[in-house]
Amino acid sequence: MSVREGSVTGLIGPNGSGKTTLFNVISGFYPPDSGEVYFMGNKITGLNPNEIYNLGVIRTFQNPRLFPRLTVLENLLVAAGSRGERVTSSIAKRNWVDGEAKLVKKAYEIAKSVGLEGVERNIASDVSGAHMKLIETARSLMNSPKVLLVDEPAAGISYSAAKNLFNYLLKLKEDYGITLFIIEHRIDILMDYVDYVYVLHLGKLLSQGTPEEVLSDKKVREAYIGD
Amino acid sequence: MGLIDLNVIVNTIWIGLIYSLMAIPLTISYKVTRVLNFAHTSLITVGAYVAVILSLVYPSLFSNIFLALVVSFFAGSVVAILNHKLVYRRLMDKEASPVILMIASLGSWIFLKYLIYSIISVVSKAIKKDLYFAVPNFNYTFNLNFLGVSNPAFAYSLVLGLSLVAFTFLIFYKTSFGKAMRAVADNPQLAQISGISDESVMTLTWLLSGGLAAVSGVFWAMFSYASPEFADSLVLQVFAACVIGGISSISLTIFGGFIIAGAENILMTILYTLVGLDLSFRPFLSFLTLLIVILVRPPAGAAGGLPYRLKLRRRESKWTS
Amino acid sequence: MSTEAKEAKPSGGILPRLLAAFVIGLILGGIGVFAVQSSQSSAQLSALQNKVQSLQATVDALNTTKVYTIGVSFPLTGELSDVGNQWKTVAQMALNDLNSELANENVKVQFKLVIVDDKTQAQGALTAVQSLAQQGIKVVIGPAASSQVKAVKAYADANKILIVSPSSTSPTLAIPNDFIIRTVGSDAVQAEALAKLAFGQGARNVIVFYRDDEYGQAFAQFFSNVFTSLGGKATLTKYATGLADYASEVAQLSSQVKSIGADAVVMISFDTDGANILGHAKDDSTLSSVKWFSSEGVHGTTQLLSPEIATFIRKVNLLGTRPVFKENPVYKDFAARYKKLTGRDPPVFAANVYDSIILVGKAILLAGKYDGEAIRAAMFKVASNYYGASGWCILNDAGDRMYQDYAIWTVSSVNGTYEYQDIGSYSGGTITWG
Amino acid sequence: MDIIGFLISWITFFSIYSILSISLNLEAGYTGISNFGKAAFYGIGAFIAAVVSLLVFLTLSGLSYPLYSLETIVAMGTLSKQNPVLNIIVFLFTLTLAFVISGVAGYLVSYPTLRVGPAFLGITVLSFGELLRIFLRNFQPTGGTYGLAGIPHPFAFVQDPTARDLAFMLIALTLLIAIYLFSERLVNSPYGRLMKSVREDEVASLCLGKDVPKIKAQVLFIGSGMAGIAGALLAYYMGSINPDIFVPSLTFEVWAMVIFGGSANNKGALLGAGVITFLNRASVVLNFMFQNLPVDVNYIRWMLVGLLIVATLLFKPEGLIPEDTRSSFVWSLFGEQKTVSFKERTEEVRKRVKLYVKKLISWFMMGGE
Repeated sequence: MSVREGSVTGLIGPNGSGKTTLFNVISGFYPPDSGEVYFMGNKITGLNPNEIYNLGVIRTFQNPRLFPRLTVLENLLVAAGSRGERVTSSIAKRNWVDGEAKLVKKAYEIAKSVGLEGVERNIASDVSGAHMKLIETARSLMNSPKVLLVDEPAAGISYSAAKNLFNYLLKLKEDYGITLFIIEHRIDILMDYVDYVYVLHLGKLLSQGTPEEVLSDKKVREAYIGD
Repeated sequence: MGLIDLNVIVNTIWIGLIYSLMAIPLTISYKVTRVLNFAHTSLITVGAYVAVILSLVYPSLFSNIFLALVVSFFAGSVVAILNHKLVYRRLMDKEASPVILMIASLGSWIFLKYLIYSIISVVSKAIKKDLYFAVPNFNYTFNLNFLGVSNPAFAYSLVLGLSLVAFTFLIFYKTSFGKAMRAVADNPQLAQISGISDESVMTLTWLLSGGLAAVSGVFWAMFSYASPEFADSLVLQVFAACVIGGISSISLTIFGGFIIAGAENILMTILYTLVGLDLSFRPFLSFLTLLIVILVRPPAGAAGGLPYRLKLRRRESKWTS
Repeated sequence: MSTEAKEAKPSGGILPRLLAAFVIGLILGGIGVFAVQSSQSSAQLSALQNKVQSLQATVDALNTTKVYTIGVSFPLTGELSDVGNQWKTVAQMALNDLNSELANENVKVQFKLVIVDDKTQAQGALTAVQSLAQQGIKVVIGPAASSQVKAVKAYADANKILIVSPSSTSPTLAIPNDFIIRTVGSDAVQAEALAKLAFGQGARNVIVFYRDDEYGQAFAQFFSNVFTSLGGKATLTKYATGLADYASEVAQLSSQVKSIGADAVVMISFDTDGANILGHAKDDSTLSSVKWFSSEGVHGTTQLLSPEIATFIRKVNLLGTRPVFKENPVYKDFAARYKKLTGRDPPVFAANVYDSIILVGKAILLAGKYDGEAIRAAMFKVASNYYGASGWCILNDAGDRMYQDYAIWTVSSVNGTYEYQDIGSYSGGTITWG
Repeated sequence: MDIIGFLISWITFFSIYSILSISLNLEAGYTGISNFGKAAFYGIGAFIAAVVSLLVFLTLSGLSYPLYSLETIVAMGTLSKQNPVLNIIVFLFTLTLAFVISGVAGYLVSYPTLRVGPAFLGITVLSFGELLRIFLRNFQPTGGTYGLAGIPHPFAFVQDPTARDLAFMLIALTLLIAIYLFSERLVNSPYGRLMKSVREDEVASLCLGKDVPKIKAQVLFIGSGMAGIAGALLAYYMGSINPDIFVPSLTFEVWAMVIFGGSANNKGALLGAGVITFLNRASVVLNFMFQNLPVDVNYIRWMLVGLLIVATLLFKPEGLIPEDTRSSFVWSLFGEQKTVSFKERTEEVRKRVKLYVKKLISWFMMGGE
C-alpha cells in the first residue's frame, strides 16, 4: 500500500486490526517481520525512530506520551529541536536566543490554532485528557513535517473540537503541502476529509479506495458488524 | 575432583544459601513496596545480634537455635514494620518518588547502624563480653556428614535454610497472602480496585521480609561471626544476587545468590590454581560476574528502553563504529 | 494526604532560605574576622600575645588547676571498630592514672580526653584531626591505620599539630622531623624475630598469609627477606581486607599448602580477620597438620580462648611474636587491671595506646606550654627515659620507637581454661625461652 | 575556637562535595541516569592528579623512585617548595587531565545505558567502580594499598599554612562557582530541556528525533569530568590518597546530598552538600560538650545525621529546594518568568521568619510548662 504525496489518506479498521502496529513499523518503532518501508523513493526500513523523525516522517501516539513534569509549552519546544540543543552551542545564549524566540512564537501560534489557548504555561501532567491529545498533535506539527502519521487525533475530544482540529490539519496540508495519514475510529468525521481510505482487518488489507467506494464495500460492513 | 577442594564446594553451598536467604527478602520487599531498602543490612545485623546476645546472656534458654531463630525473626519484623510505618508509609502518602524512598531508607540505614553500635557498646560493657566480634553460643544437638565434611553448624544451616526457602515459596505461591502480594506487586491500582488492601499487604510483606533478613543474619553468625559491619560488607554481593534475579523472581534470586557464591569460591579457586590470581581479587570476581551477567544477558526487567531492546545488535554495531 | 503535601509546599520554602542565609552569614563573618585579624600588624599581635601569656602566668600562679585537652582520633566505627572501642577503654584508664598521679604529687594540672571517631577512613581521620585542631587542640593520639596517618600528615605538619599514632607501622612513614610520632616499633625487627622463630622451629617452606594493607605488606616483605636469607623458602599470599568472612581464603590456603607442600603457615593478620581465619582453619585437615606462626595482630582476642580454636592452636602449636619487653611489671599490672575492667586480655597495641597518653601528658608538662612544636621537642626528651607498659619508648629521629623487645606468645591451658602465655622472648637478635 | 580555620577547611570540602553533587544532579536529577559509580570517577580524577604530578616532579629532578616509596615522600617534601611556577602549572595541567580522562571514562561507561534499563544502570556502574578500586588496591605501580603520598600542594611554597589553605580554598570555591554557573547555563538552555525530556520519557524523546544515547553519553562525560576535577582537588588538599577512599558509601553520601537538597535543582545540590558536610564537621562540638556519656557521643552524632535526612524527607518529600520547571529561560523571553520583585521576596521572608519565631517561642513555652 502507498500514500500519495500531498494526499489525505485514512486508515480505518476494527480494534486490533493492526493500525497502530503499521504506524509503529513505519516510524521505526518496531522492525517489520517482512517487507520494506520506502519514503520518497529511498528505503527507511530499520532506521531508528529519531532518524525517521528527522526525515520528516512524524507520528503521534494514540495515548499521548507527554513529558509530564514539563510545561505544555516546553513539550512543544522539545519537538521543535532548536539550535541550543547541542551542548556546545547551548552554553552561549546568543547562539540560540533568537531561534528560541521564534520557536516560542510558533509554539504559541500552533497551540492557539489547535485549541490549546491558555494552558501553555501549565505543567503537562495537570491538563485534561482532551488537551493531552491536542498537545500530542500540536507537538507533531512543531518540526514542519513532510508526512504526518496521526493516530486517532479525535479520540476523546468533543465533536466541534474534532471538527476544527481536522480543519486545521487540512489547512496545514494546503499551506505546507503536508501529507496526512490518519487513523481514526470516528469514521463519520474522517470521511468528510480524506480522499483515500485503507481498511485493515486482522492485520490484512481488507479494502481500499475513495470513501464512497469503501463505505459501499460490504466486506467492510461485515468486518465492522463482525466485531 | 583434584582441582576443586571439598571445602570450596561446601563453602559455595553454605555461602550461596546465606546470600540467597539475604537476597530473597530484599527482592520481595522491592517487588511489593517498590522500596530499594538500604536498611536491609541493618535488619540482617539486628537479627544476628539478637540471637548472639540472647545466646550469650541466657544460654540455658537460647542456646537452642530454633528459639533464637524465632525471636530474631520477630525482632527483625518489628524493626522493619516500624521503619515502614514511621518512614515509608508517610512518604508514600505524600506521593514520594521511589528514589526519595531509597534515600529515606539510606537515612534509616545510617540511623539504625549507629543505634546498633550504641546498643552493643552498652551491652558489651554490661556483660563484659566482646560483642564487636561475636559468635553465637548455640549447642548443636545433631550433625550430618555431608560429602565427608561433618560440621554441625553447616548441617543446621543447610537443613533450616532449605526449609526456610521452601517456607517462603509456600507463602508466596500457595497462600492467599502470597497471591495478594503478587497482585500488589504486579499492579497496585488494580489490586486496590479488586479489594486487596494495599497497606495490610505491605505490612505483612515487611513482617515477612524483615523476619527473613534477620534470620539470614543469624545464619551468617553461625557460619562466621557477627560484627556491626559484616552486613555492610556483604550488601553489595546481596544486591548483586538480587540484580541477577532481576529483583523480580525469587527462584532467579536464589540462582543469583549461588552464582555469586560460586564466583567467589569455585571460580576463585580455578583462577588461583591455574593463573595464580591473587586471593585479594575475590570481591573483584563477584562484581565481574555481575557485570557479565547484566551486559551479556540482561535479566528480566533489566533490559533497556524499548528501541534498544528491539534493535540490540544493530545498535551495538552503530555504537562501536 | 496529597492535599497535605500541597499545603506544605508554600510554608516549605523558608527552611532552605534560612539555612542559606545562615551559611552565607558564617562565610562573611569568617572572612570579616580574618580581615580584621590580618589587618593588625604582627608587632601588635605578638605584644598582645605576650600580655596574654603574662596574664596566663599570673593566673597559673594563683594555684588554680590547669586543664589540658588531648585529642584522640580512634576508629570507633568501621573496619577497626573492634580494637578502636577497646582502645577507648585503655585511653580512659591511662588518663585516670595520669591524673591521679598528678593529683598525688599535687601538681595543679589535669588532663582531659576528647575522643573523635574517624570511621576507619582516611578522610574521616583528616576531618577528625582538623575539627580537633580547630578547637585549639595541639596533640592528637591516633589515627590507627597508616593510610589515615598519611591523610592527616600534610595538615599536621603545616599547622604544627602533633600526631601520636600508637599503631601505624608502615615503613613509608619513617620520615625525619615531621609532626608524626609513632610509639610502635617498625615491624622490621618483629619480622626478623618471627622469621628466626619459624626457622628455629624447623619450618623451611612457609606460606606467608598476610592481610593486604600497609601493615601486612610491609611485614610480609620484611619476613620473607629475613627468612630467605636464613635459607628458608617463603611464598607470599595476600587476602583482601574488610571482607565479612575468610572461609574461601582459608580453603585456598589449604589447597596451596597441599600443592607446594609447605610445612608452615605464617599469618600476618589483624584481630577480627585473624580470629576468623583460625576459626575456619580449625575445620581443615590439611591446615591442622602444619605448623602455624602469627604476628601480634590476633593476640588478645577472646575467640582464640574458645575451646575449639584453642585446641586447634595447641594441636598445631601456634607460636606468635608480639612487641612487649621481657618481664615487664608495668605491663603485667596494666594487663591485669584491664582484664579486671573488661573481662578480657588487652588487645593489640593496647600498651602503646596507654603509653602514648602518659607520654603526651608528661611531654605537655615538660614543655610547660600548650604548643605543638614545644610538645614535640618534649616528647623526645620524655620518651628517652620512660619505661611504660610497652617498655622502653625511646624514639629515633624519624619519631618512631627505636628499641622493641618481643615476646613469643601462644595459647595454652592453665588448669582447665585456656589463656594467653608468653613462653619466650626475643631481644638483641636472639630468642630466649621460658 | 578557630572560626577561620573551620571555615577554610569546611568550605574546601564543601566545594569538593558540591562539585560532586552538582555533577550527580546533572546526571540523576536532570537526565535521570542513576549513576551509582560517582566514587569511581572521583577516584580516577584523584589518581590522575597524584600520579601525574608525582611523575612530573620526580622525572624533572631526575629521580626514579617508585611512586609510593618513602624516598619519594621525603624528596617531594623539598621538591614541592622549590619552583612555584611548576607547582601551579602542574596543578592546572592535572586538573584538565583529570577532567578529560574521567570524562572519557564516563563516556565509555555510558555504554551499559544501552543494554540495561534505568533501574539497573545504578548497580552496573557501581560494580564498575568497585572493580576499578579493587584493581587499584592490587596495582603496585600506583602504590597499591600503600596509596600515594607527598602530592605537591599547588601553594606548597607559601609559608603560612592559613594563607596556603585559604588560597587553595579560593581556588576550589572558584572552580565550584564556575561549574555551578556552567551547569545553570546548561540546564536552562534548550539542552537542559532535552535532558529533562530524556528523564521524563526517553522513548517519546527518541520518537521526537532526539538521539537519546548520545545525550546520555554527553551528560555522563560532563558529569564524570566534574567528578574528576573534584577528585584532583581532594588529592591536592589531602596530599595523599589511597584506593579505599573511593568506596560506594561515598557515592551514597553524594546521592543523599542531592536528594536531600532537592534533585533537578542546582541550588538544592549546593544546599545539600553544604548542610551535610557542615553537620559532619560542626557536630564534633558535641564531643566537647558531652564527655563520658553511657553511649559514645560519636554514635549519637552519626545517628542524628541519619535522623535529619529522614526527618527532612518526611517534612519535604521533594527535598529542601524542589525542582522549579517554570524557572527555565523560555519564560523570560515573553516576560512570563514568575519572578517576584526583590522587595516582595524580602517582605515574604520577613513574614515567614516572624511566623517561625512565634511558633518557636510558643513551643518553648509549652516545653517550659
